Amino acid sequence: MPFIPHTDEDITGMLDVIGVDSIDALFDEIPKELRAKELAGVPSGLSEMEVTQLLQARARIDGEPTCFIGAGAYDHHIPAAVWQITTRGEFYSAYTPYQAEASQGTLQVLYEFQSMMTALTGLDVSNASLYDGASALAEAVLMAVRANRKVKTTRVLMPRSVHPFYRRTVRSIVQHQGIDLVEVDFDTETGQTTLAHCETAGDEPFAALVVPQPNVFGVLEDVNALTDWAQSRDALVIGVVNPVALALLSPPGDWGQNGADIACGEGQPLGMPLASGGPYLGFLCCQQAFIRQLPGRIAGKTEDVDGKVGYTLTLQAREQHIRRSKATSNICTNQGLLVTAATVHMAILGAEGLERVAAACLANTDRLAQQLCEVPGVEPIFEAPAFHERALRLPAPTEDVLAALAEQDILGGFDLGREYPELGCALLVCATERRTDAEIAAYREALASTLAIAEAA
Amino acid sequence: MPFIPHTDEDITGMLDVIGVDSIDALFDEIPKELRAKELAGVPSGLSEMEVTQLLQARARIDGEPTCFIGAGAYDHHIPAAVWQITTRGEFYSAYTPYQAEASQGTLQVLYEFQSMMTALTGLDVSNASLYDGASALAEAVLMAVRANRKVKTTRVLMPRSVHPFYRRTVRSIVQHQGIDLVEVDFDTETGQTTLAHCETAGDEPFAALVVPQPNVFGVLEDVNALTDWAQSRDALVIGVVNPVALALLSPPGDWGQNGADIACGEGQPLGMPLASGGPYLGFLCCQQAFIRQLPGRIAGKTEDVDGKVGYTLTLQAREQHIRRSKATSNICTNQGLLVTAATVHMAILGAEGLERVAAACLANTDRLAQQLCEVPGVEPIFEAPAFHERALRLPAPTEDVLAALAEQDILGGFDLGREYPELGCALLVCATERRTDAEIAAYREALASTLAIAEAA
Amino acid sequence: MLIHEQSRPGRRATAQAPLETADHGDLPQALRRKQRAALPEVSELQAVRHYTRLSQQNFSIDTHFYPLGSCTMKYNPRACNSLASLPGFLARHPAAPESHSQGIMACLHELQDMLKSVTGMHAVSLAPAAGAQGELAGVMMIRAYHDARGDHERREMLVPDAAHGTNPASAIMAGFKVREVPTGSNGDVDIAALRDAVGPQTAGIMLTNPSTVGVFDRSIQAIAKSVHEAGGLLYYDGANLNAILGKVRPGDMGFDVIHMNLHKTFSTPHGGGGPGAGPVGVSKRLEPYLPIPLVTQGDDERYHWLDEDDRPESIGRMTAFGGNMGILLRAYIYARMLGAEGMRRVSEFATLNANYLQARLRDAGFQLAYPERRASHEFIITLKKEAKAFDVNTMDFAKRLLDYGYHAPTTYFPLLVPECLLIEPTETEPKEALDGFVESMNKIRAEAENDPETVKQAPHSLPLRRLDDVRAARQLDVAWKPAEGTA
Amino acid sequence: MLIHEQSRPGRRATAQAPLETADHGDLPQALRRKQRAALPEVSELQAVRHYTRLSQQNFSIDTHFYPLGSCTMKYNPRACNSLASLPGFLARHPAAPESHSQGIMACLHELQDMLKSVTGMHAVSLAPAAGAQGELAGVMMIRAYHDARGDHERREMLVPDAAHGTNPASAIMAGFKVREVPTGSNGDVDIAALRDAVGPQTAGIMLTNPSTVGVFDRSIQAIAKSVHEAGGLLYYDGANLNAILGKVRPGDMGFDVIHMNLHKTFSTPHGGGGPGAGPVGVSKRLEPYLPIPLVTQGDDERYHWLDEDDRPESIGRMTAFGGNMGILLRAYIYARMLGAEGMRRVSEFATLNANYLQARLRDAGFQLAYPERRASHEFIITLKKEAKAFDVNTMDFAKRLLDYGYHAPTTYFPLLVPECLLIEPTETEPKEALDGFVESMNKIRAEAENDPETVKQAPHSLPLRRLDDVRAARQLDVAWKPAEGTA
Repeated sequence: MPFIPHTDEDITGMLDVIGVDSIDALFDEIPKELRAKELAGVPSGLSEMEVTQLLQARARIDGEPTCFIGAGAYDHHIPAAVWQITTRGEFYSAYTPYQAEASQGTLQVLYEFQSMMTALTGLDVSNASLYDGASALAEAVLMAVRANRKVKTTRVLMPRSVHPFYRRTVRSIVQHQGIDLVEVDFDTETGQTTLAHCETAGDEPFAALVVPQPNVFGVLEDVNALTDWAQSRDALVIGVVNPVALALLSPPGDWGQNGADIACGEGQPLGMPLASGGPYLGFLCCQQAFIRQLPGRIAGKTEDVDGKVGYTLTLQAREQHIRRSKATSNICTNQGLLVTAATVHMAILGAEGLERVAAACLANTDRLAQQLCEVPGVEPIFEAPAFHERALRLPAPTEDVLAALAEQDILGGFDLGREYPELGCALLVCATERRTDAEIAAYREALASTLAIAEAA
Repeated sequence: MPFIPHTDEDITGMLDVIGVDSIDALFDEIPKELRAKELAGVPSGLSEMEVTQLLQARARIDGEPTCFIGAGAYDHHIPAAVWQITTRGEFYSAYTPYQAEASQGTLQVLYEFQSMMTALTGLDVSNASLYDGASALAEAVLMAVRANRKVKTTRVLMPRSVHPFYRRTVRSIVQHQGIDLVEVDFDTETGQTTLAHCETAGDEPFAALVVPQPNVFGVLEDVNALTDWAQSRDALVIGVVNPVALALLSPPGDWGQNGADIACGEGQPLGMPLASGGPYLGFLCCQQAFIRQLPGRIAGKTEDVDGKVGYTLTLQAREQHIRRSKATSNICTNQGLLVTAATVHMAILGAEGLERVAAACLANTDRLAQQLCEVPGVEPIFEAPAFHERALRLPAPTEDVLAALAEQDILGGFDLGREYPELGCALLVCATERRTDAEIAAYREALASTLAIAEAA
Repeated sequence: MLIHEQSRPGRRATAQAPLETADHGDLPQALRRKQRAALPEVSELQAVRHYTRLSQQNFSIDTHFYPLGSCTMKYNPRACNSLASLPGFLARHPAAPESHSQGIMACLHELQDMLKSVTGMHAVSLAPAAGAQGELAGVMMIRAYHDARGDHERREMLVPDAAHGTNPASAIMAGFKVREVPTGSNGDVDIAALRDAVGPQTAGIMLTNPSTVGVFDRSIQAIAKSVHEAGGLLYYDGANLNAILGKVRPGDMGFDVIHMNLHKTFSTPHGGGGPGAGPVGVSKRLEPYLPIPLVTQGDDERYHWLDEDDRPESIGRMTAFGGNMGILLRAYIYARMLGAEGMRRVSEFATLNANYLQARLRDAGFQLAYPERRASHEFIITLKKEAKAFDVNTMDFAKRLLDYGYHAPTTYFPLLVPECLLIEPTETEPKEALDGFVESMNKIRAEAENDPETVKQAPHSLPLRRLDDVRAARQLDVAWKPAEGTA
Repeated sequence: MLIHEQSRPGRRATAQAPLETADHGDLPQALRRKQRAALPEVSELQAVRHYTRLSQQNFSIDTHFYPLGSCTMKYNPRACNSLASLPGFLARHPAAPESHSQGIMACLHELQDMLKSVTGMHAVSLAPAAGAQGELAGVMMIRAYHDARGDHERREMLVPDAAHGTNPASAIMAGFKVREVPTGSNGDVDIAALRDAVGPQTAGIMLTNPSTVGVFDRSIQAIAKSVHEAGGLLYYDGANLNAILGKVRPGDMGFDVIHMNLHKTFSTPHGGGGPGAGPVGVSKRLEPYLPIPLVTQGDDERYHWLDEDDRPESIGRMTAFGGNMGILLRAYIYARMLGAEGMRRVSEFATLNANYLQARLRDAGFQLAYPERRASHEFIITLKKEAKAFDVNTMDFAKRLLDYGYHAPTTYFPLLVPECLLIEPTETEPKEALDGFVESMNKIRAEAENDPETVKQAPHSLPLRRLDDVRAARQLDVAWKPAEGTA
């Protein structure tokens, strides 16, 4: 019996102690008519060897394409040590550290993670993670509405330059909380959200402005101006940031005169494999003043009865298992295992390592964009400075071009036109530090021949 | 500086304490003219990312052929837990347990391994491993000559049905110890080493007879008769055994009237990947009487000052670091990491699991041989019962057939004819429990078409 | 010591970053970081050593019996980890085209099918990232259903008082009011109170069955009838699915929506508190509202994603990229190794272990919360008696258990049972572990009687003694900061 | 508790074996096993839990500073492990054809080249499975060389008294007689004694330089001249190669043969005592005798094996399949990450750490064995003084260090220095680890003076206290056996 240790002798002895004849008798309180007959949709069990062969075949058939897609998930190098440590049984198979004395490993990792995230974002406090960047933004929006004591409104300004999947996730999660998400357009020349666009949201007060940095196009927003503008109108500022980019870019805590109030984002670039989209981790940081509105778990430092330093979950009174329907959020778990990976990743790379990674991504994407734009008909869409993504305009339908590239095992980018029809045939490309010159050249060549064929057709 | 933690401040401070100006000054006792200039053959360092890309490419170019080669290394399923545990830092990066109190993990693993190997071989004691099966046989031969008190001779009977690589390794290692390795031929009908063949070694006494089970052809020797015959002539018997086969086959301790005296073999089938040939592990077991002649490390049970059970290296007086030129062997290390893998592997599979693996290999190889022999011109070479290898005769040169199969990503077996020219175009095939019916059928088909082409040519 | 405290300015012993810093001179000064973030500067060895040693300070399934009620801490098969980590799976970008995704989509599609079968539901979405998100998705679908019918007055969600805190919290997130339904003294929902509670305002009820008090609610059919007749829907909290896997199906009990906690029933890693995965299953009438993306198989046998365009009535997207694929893969692998027969064994042996442990503790004189009931895969004992007699409370027992090498059961939950331990041994523990636990409980009770201070001051054998939670909350310190002027 | 003691008859909770037992009825009864082997019968969880907990009872580099002299316990980069474990490498059968081996052969060929370059030798074989086997191969080549010249009288191998025990043992295995050469009081070989020892019977000399007493032998050129002039060859024991990597090359010092311990200098895992890998390098005149197989590159840029047929004068095959490929791969990966500049840094910082630690201990009043010498990558202190004054010996110091969280240095080796500790910090340890070690040594000396029993009874903080080695040898118990009549 896979995974079940009971011998016949064990079973007999245990049933004796319970005082029943059979295991089946233990289910005698369940109405007979409800008992399941068979599980038609579930095949018979496989041995570990058989399932290994099956999964190896499944993992193989999708090939090993070269990835130039970013759009919220980035193909970074992950130090080998990161997952060798993270998958140690003591991290992998432990649960939420309810018994702090028996969970100091996990608790200290959470505290160190929080410390690292506050260092990266320049804010005072961090929670111990949420599901992913998009759902973290949803929680940030809810939090901002709760936390803003100056204006009582549920309006939140949401630039269209925020990743469309993030905006949809926010909408799904907050839709029944009466939040009014006001979309703000972007400048089609620069790709930036300007103050002028913000002003179109009207004079009514709003609780918060969301500021993506970089935005979905890779373009850098004028975060200082946006922050000052929103705060001058008594709104909070929620930064949506890429943690690797923060190695080079001004942290939310430094934006404008007073810094952003809240920052959130996707932790995947900090040591998580692409893995089809998850599990990743969302992070959420804020100024000290808002800590009691911060959802999710928080580890805090304390002492034991002998005065030795230790760590424990704290401020649990905000959480659903204590506060139930009055909790700051319904969220129960954090992404402990991914937090562990991110913490080890940041410890190994350090600030300088992250900076090198960021600079390499920037340089590679610059080179990629430059080379692709040498292909006739391909041109950059936006002018403003950008981080490690570039929006390009193609002379043929993006979908067709991507399909043709995929046949050559090149994943050419993210189809922006589907989400932003006003941009026409638009493609978002990214080259992380892992993309080599040869791969970039191969992409250029494949794109040139694909477009040549398209033109000829 | 990869792997080196020194900051500039550290370096300055440390040099100050030492009282020199530069690191280079620390090498001032080395004659100037000897100082190396440059390392012309060593390229510049790569980042972990770069070396990852390089090695991934190298690992990829050799393809994923289907393996029907056995011949001493077997493609078994290894439970996922085995290497996840074995590569835990505390096992992976510990050294020889010289400080027993700080090495109970490794020491208890060694003791458990020894216990498992004695259970499998039916002998009293086991060492904590040697390099591989072939070098273990060399040590067994030396040990037998030392241990045999009844006859003082350095003659050892070595059947030709012992794996040729083993025989060569033994010859390399013992060549300067005055050992006389007397080859014993095999019956070309059955593939077995018969008593009649043994008798051809003449009447002179010999110190030991080596008995492979199964032998290199997969054929089962009449171990009981061989053991009794040799022991009746005051020789010791050294079994060379496959540990997975021992799940089904009579263990050396049960051979003949009194059991074999020594057993050795290759531990690779107990959880080690094929990995191009190593690292594997050699095991060496013997009757209690010979323990002081056993080379290699041995862990023993003992107590601490409070009477708590613990483990420690024992009988170190046999070893080179104590006994120097009078040691039982020059061997220093064991194969600790592989011992750990083998121990976890055996613990997870248990005797019944190993038995199932053995039975599946037997059945698969039977099926493979049967199907291949349906191809015109292919026939079994030997009649005797066999374990999980079969020698087949081909109607075309083995080397050419194997090359043609390799082009179809099938590794068709081991070319026996190279080592045993008297067998003609001979091929040794093996199908472990991992080979599927579809793979076996594909081999049959590929062989049929290959031979058809050969015939047509 | 924190990793930060091992940091030295300028230390960098890593091969992990690019060997040189590429030019990034074009970045506008105003948008650049002024000062490097105060991340630790350590060598690779220091990081490896630090986190290896930290890990050793955890209890975990791989090291300890961990009978944490309601959390299903069972063995996480190592094969699930290694196979979900095959390079082909790890390297796939979430926006990769279907042409390069057929392998993983096949796994996801089969997982959807297996989960449908084992829950008796009509359709399944794998999108929610965790149990609580599955709950939210579930109640949002209930709301979407009523709203689509123009039934806008159904704004009340019934929740038993024994429920997980996530239930009321999720209901609130979906815009419902929460109304508590009491639990009867036999552990079943108070059906009379329920009948009083239902009405035209009832959107539905959120139930766990077996419930968090560790018993199977025998009146489930009456509950379903009552709620359905009132026009409400039944929501099944899958937290306790391990207890009935393959034995009873929520769909057959009359539930309209279910979420599953894959890190419980399908043994994906608990990971120190996550990640989870919280697929939802629904009856036919709720199918249009399932969160996206979903995987479907076309007539050409190829797999396709269903997204917003295909499912316009969907409650939408729960995370940016559609779910915790790595966790779903692990659950898939586990499910394939179990097979139908293995799933049934899960609930059988989880129930056997719980009932055995319950009987042994009862025989040892501990008071069961529901002594006349069968245990499901978990059960409750109350230490009220011991607390009163020896002035030693449940938390003291829990901390002392750590000294004996057992992780404590869940304490003080469910809230309605005083001084309670909710104990869930799971099916993967051998009898010896259960016997050892009983022995330790007996010893602790004897200590409580004869030497209560030892129990009240436990733990004694761990790296730290009892931690001060109050201090943590009062003198908040939730992040290390560099000393002034250093970073 | 042993895994065997957790076994229960018939327990088998594994998915790891085939689900059914295939028919094997054709096996002759007389050759079949009568009774199942007494292997443990446990569940997968029990095995995982048992070995995870066992592992935690080890000191290791990943958890502790481990200054074990002569063993070069430095950080084993994790990338080496994961890359050598890529499926393509693990799945390759040793007898796979060259057509399916070009990837790994490229790595091996480049490793041969790098090792040639860094040692200054003419050719390298990767075949020996460990350092001791490399030694054996090395001395066998010396013998083969003399024999090929008909120089059959050269049967004496010179070995310094400070040498590793493997040196004389290997020389004996190769059929030589061993003659010891004394070490001078300054740590260098007594050159006068050496000149007396050489002669027509001299096959060669086995040397480590820097030697096991932790100093670089300044008269190496004189030694080489003396031995060569007598017709002998020089063998270099690579145990201490880490001390001079990229700084001085054995080939340039005049050595004819060298073995390397890849688990030392090239940071492959120590693994609880192995596996090692012991490549050998030789000067041109010894090339024909290198153990096979070797990798060569053809004009077609493809790689080929050289075996017995290609190298008829080879000393032969050292293992069945030609070496510990997985270890060679790890060393290759490490070497590529280091590069030429990184190799030089290895010896520089190993030497810096050793000299710093030596200076600090000297300043703290500990007695150096060779106070007037530079340390190489290791050095010796003698506790003679302390042993006499406090009746506390070196082993007591060693055991007490464990309590302070440091693995003990090598004790009582080399044999010629009384009460000695051979201390090798390696280049991967930060200054703080060295400072902490000094502080602990100071504390232990103070304890030895004021409270000697604490030191003599150490360790106190580990799972076990001091173990009885004598009992282990006298009441030999080297394998668990089932109770009579049970298995």
